[in-house]
Amino acid sequence: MKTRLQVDCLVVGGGISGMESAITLGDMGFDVLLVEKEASIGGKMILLSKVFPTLDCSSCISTPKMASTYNHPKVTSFTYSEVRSIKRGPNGAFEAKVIKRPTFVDPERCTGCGQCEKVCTVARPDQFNDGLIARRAIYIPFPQAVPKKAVVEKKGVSPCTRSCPAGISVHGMVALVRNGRFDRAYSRHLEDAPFVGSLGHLCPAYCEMKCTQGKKSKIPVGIKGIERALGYWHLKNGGDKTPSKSGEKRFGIVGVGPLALSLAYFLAQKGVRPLIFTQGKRLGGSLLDAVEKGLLPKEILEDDINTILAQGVEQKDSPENTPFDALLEQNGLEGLFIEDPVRAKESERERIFSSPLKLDEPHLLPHIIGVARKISGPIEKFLEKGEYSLPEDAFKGLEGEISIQEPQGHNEELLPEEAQGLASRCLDCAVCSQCHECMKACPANAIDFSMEPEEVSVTTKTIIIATGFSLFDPSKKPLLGYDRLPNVITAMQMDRLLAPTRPYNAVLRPSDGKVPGNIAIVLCAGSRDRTAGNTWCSRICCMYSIKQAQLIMGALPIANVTIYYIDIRAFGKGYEEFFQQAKAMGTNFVKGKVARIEPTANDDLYIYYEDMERKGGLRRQKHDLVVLAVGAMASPQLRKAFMGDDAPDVDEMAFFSQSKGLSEPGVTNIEGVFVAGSATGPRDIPDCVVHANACAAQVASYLKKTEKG
Amino acid sequence: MARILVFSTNNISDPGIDLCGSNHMDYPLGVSVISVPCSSGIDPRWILYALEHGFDGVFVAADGTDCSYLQDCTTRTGKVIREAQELAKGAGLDPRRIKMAAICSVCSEAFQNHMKKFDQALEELRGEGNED
Amino acid sequence: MIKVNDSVVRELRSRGRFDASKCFSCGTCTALCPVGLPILPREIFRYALLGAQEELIKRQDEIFSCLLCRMCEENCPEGVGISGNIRLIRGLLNEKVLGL
Amino acid sequence: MASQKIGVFVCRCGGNISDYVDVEKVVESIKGVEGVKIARVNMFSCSDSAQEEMIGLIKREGLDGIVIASCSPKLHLNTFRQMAQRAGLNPYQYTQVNIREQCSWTHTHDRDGATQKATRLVRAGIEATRHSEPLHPIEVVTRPSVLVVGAGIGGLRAAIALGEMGLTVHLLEKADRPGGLVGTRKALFPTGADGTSEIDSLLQRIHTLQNISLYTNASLVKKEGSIGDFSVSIRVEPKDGQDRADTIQLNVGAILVTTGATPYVPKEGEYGYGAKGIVTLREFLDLLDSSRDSDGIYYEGKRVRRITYIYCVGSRQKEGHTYCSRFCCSSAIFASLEVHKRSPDVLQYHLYRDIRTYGSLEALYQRALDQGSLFIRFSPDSPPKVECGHNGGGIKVLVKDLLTSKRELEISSDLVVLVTGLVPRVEQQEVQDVLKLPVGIDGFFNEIHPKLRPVETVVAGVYIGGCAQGPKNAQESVESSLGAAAKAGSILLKGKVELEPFVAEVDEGLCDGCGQCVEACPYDAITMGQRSDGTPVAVVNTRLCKGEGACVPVCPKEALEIRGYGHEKIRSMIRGLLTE
Repeated sequence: MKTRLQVDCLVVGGGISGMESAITLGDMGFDVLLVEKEASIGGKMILLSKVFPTLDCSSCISTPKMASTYNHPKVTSFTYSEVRSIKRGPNGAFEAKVIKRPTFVDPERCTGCGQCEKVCTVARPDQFNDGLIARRAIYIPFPQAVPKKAVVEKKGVSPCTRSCPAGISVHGMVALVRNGRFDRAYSRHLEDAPFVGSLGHLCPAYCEMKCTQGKKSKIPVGIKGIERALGYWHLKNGGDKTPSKSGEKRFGIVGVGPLALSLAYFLAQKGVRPLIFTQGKRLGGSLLDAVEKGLLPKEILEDDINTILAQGVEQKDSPENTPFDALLEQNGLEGLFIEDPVRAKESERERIFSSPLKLDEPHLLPHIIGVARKISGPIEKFLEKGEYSLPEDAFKGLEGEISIQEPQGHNEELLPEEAQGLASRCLDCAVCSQCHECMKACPANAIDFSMEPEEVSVTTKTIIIATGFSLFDPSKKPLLGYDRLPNVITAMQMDRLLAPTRPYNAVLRPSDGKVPGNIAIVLCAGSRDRTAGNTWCSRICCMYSIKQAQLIMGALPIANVTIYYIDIRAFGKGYEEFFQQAKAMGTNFVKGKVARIEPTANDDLYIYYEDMERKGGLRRQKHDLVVLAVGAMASPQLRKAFMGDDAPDVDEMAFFSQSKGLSEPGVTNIEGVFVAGSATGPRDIPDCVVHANACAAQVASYLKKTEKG
Repeated sequence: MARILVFSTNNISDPGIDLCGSNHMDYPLGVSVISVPCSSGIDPRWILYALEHGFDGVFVAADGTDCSYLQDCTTRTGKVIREAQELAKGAGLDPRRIKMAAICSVCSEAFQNHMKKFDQALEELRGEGNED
Repeated sequence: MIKVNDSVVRELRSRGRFDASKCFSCGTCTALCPVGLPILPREIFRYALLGAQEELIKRQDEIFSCLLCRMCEENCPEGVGISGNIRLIRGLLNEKVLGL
Repeated sequence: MASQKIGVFVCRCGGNISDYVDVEKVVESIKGVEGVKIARVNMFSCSDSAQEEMIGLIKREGLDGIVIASCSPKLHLNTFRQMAQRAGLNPYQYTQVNIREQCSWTHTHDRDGATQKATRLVRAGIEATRHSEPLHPIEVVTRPSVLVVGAGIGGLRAAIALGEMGLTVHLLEKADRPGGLVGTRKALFPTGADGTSEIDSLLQRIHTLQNISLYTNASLVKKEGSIGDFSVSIRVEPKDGQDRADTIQLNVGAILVTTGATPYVPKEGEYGYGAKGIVTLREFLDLLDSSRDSDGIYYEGKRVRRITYIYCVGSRQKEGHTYCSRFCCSSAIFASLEVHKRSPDVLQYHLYRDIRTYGSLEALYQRALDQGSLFIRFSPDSPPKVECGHNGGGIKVLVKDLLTSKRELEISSDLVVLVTGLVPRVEQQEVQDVLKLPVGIDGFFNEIHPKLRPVETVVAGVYIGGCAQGPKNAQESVESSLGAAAKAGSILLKGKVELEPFVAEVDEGLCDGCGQCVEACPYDAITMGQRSDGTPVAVVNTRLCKGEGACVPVCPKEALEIRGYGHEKIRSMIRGLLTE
């Protein structure tokens, strides 16, 4: 789907700077489009606990601003969207392509109730809690999100699901089993294909060959075992016998094998009333051979066949050589499928269907099911519209694949708990597992997996880059132990622990949930440091650390907090006073950069620094939690959207340059492209808000000047 | 169950109270909320009116230091509460039936605790009243 | 009392590239020294920069126990050429004090 | 007037409400309530189809007020206000009752209780709608012109932006020429940009813009009116050949205050100040600027070979100037780089507390270190001592080095630079008196809120930029002045501002003119006026009123209320909540 939009200014990034400049320009009467990549606007600021130096609640300041951005009559906000390309148009304006990523949730219907999150089977690290806890694959970003709508994180289709010839949502089944929801897993399998238990024994498990876990660790998730366990589970527990749809149209099937049965099953699902002509044979066909060979337990096959019949499939025993016409006439059938392609040739009638699968050749069950599904489509179409068509290429490519030899039999029974264990190794490589639990739970029927990316062509006179900054990845300083040591956390994680909407409802350390009593805050973790690739000062860390020290001391009155620093950079209005206040509250300030962190036996931490202002020399100090005040890094990805060499310049740290000197803040080297807030370099919130407004002034001047011509 | 009237504010405390709901955190059933722009604009006479007409307690969920209108919001709201308590005393009502606390937009837990405690305190007050 | 002067620095610079003034006193070098020398290398350099030759002489044992392993140098946030600087100071001490 | 035919819609929210609240029962129990014409249950009130249905009902039944009991108003207040508008209703005659976040989801364990509570909440909502009047946003027509007070770099740049936006600008400068502090500097950190030529080029741009008038030797003496329509008087000092000052009357829609700050001047004897060889940062920069082509540094004719900088002079003090002046570390370090450029053999010692070269300015610090400047950290408890040379000897600075031996260092110096910060200007007082702007403990003008509204003041339509708000470097001054220009533009460019209709309203029949509200209003929005019979009565300036309601509780007569939150409305909502 494509739409067009024409605006005065395209603001990229919905953090505090983007929101602020959008509101100001909107108030001036300009049309603004704001594009945010996350599912909610608010940026980093909404995730913070309290903010320096006034210690006001970040959420209380952000939420009204988010609401006024989103509801502004002159500002259109696209969330979960990306600017793909920006090109200069013929008349000087820019042509931008914005992709609205599919959220798979209809925003008009979603009421933000969160029922979907409760049933979702996939857990992901919650990016809005800096990975401290998990969220679900379907999620509302955070309680104050604007818009407060769920989105599904879905990265294509998992290789297991994609590789299944029977078209089973393998990942969904695995995820449901992992969550112990065997009944749902069984019926999810049935949504796609019958023969759950038989497949668990006979399937060659292409899914396991493609499994990402298998590629990573050499041992794939035991999907076939999981499927087999489901078969046994159903054998014991039953369930799911309700016919799917009741229809009027009758369709006959001559044959007793898996193709006939599967087709009957699929047609029943589509609301057709299938009638199987057994012609003196037992239901099961080639699968009965598998039973005889000991590859498939008899009771499992019976259970599978019963499940198919329970969908409303009828059977009738007519003489073997009854002409097809007679079958059609006598039974009031609209059409007929002949399992045996050789017999099907007897008649060329337009109501007779067949498949290329020869009965005397070995075929694998999942392929047979896949063929049955493929046939069911044209049959349904025929029944609905009377159009007979079996396109020549309907089965193209199948023959080759089908020639795989007989699979190994697996007979041993697997218990549900064992299957759960197998399933827990799944990596959720496509994130959403397609288990469809959310669809069933959503009271508003808002989930829609057919959603496609939407491309919006935007014509805009100006662009504001407000893409902010990213945080330094502390694993790039191995001596600080961030990856190795559970109780070394980042400042963003500490802010989440301190926020009232915090993940654990308390300030505690990750390794054992203990309330920390002696906390170290390590400044310049990834700033002012050549070895970190960032020689600049990150400007915000001193102050947010001083803030955290004060908040920690408020939350944990008996805790000791020590800040290790090179210089304390409390330079803004009220900042020095805030620093002195932290000192007066009892925060220890130690001059010395922490060079190395090592664990003790109980996950406490030794930090090493030079004690230059006290006794001198190397000093080792024990703490039970260490917070790394990670620096602010550039986030210049938007440059890629500018095609060719027309991209805005960046400085030596890759922040967007304000190329036109000290009197022209926010102006880049490209006419009509402006930059606001921390996309120009690290900035605190007040400086971002001021800069965003300065940028809005530049944009307004530019627009008014070009208006005049 | 005590009947508690909460005065909240549109931008600061009401979202905090909403968050209780979003998190399915329960508080006593007798709590009902009326939202106004700023806690400094709550009239003590409304508070008295509520007590005289059947509410057991009135709780003002104040903006505190997060108020976007006034830097001295807490002082002003405090004054409203004191005046309401005076009015209550004058009408022969227990001033402890009026309470205030700063509730910010994410203070769901704090609100829940305040409501539970206030509900209990009001029940106790009612008990005391019966003994008289 | 130390009377600050640039005599030592001038001397060292005449011998090679002495870049210790780049140090902004973070202490990483001391904290990473595997030998655990109590005053290396940041403080040594500062004595050199202040012109306090006698302080260097007092600490010559430490200056000569440095393994030149470059653990400090590799992790120095300011990229100070620590081992080269130590060598220069050793050269100075060799000549001035030990008369080598 | 009040709504008589009210429609009530109770939302199931697809089970989010109806699973815990018997919504049918709620509808049944309010059906007989006075004024309720219809009451319905919706599956999803926010869905298109439900909205269309409600619009149809409003029109067909001639409803004049509606209540929707659904989720939090934070989610759908706007949705339903717009729906009301589409149905031809005034959007403020709609009340949203929150029976999801504040009822069904908090009382999931007690269906009967939750149902009763929802009913009470809906009754209160009905009362609210019954007592609501149609409201309209207050439209304030704004004059497309701005007064900018102070023509330093910030004021000049803001004036250009405003001029380019098409607004008329009156730019005032107290001194006899514009440019402020930057206009006196040849080299500004971090790039070495020439301040004087920067100012010149800004002035050239100002001259090309027809709609900017520049007044030098001019000051603001009077201000009346309010946001969008101020009337101001400025006084222009007599020029040569004139004997009387001019007073000019202007009408403007907004006022920008960019009056700047001034360098701290040390007290006589503070670090030896007053003696030969001891200069402030400003004096040192002047010295550098005045000898730009010289190959060395000369002080009073003598070549300077050793310079000691003492940082935080007049900043970060225990008392008085407790704040950090933000620009001085970078400025002093940048000066030392210039010294090195001219004369690499000059020894430079920096006695500091913390080096605050934040952000990319860190590169300056690293360059200075690289070039051999020595940085010595001292504690504020034992500040450096400056001993001036007697009988021709040099200056000695004694400092206890915190980072090396803790021993005292003696640094012989030809020149000592006291790195002085910025302090508020004395002249700021005049502006403060005229505009009634509050200042913070540091003496600089205070913004309303450092994050929400960093360039706005409590006086609507008056904005602050540059160092008047607090110390800044040149670029930061430009940024904040441009920010202030943007905010002024946002109220002036459309020629009108729409303010929320929730403002204070006086019932003249009740007001006894006691004046307590005038005192209580934090925004000076209430004044004492007169009725036709001459008796005093409170008058609300709706342009200034922010609607927080601080005046409401102080009125002894209940003559004041905030529209939409009236006394009777609140009382009847209270009654509604208590009706079982």
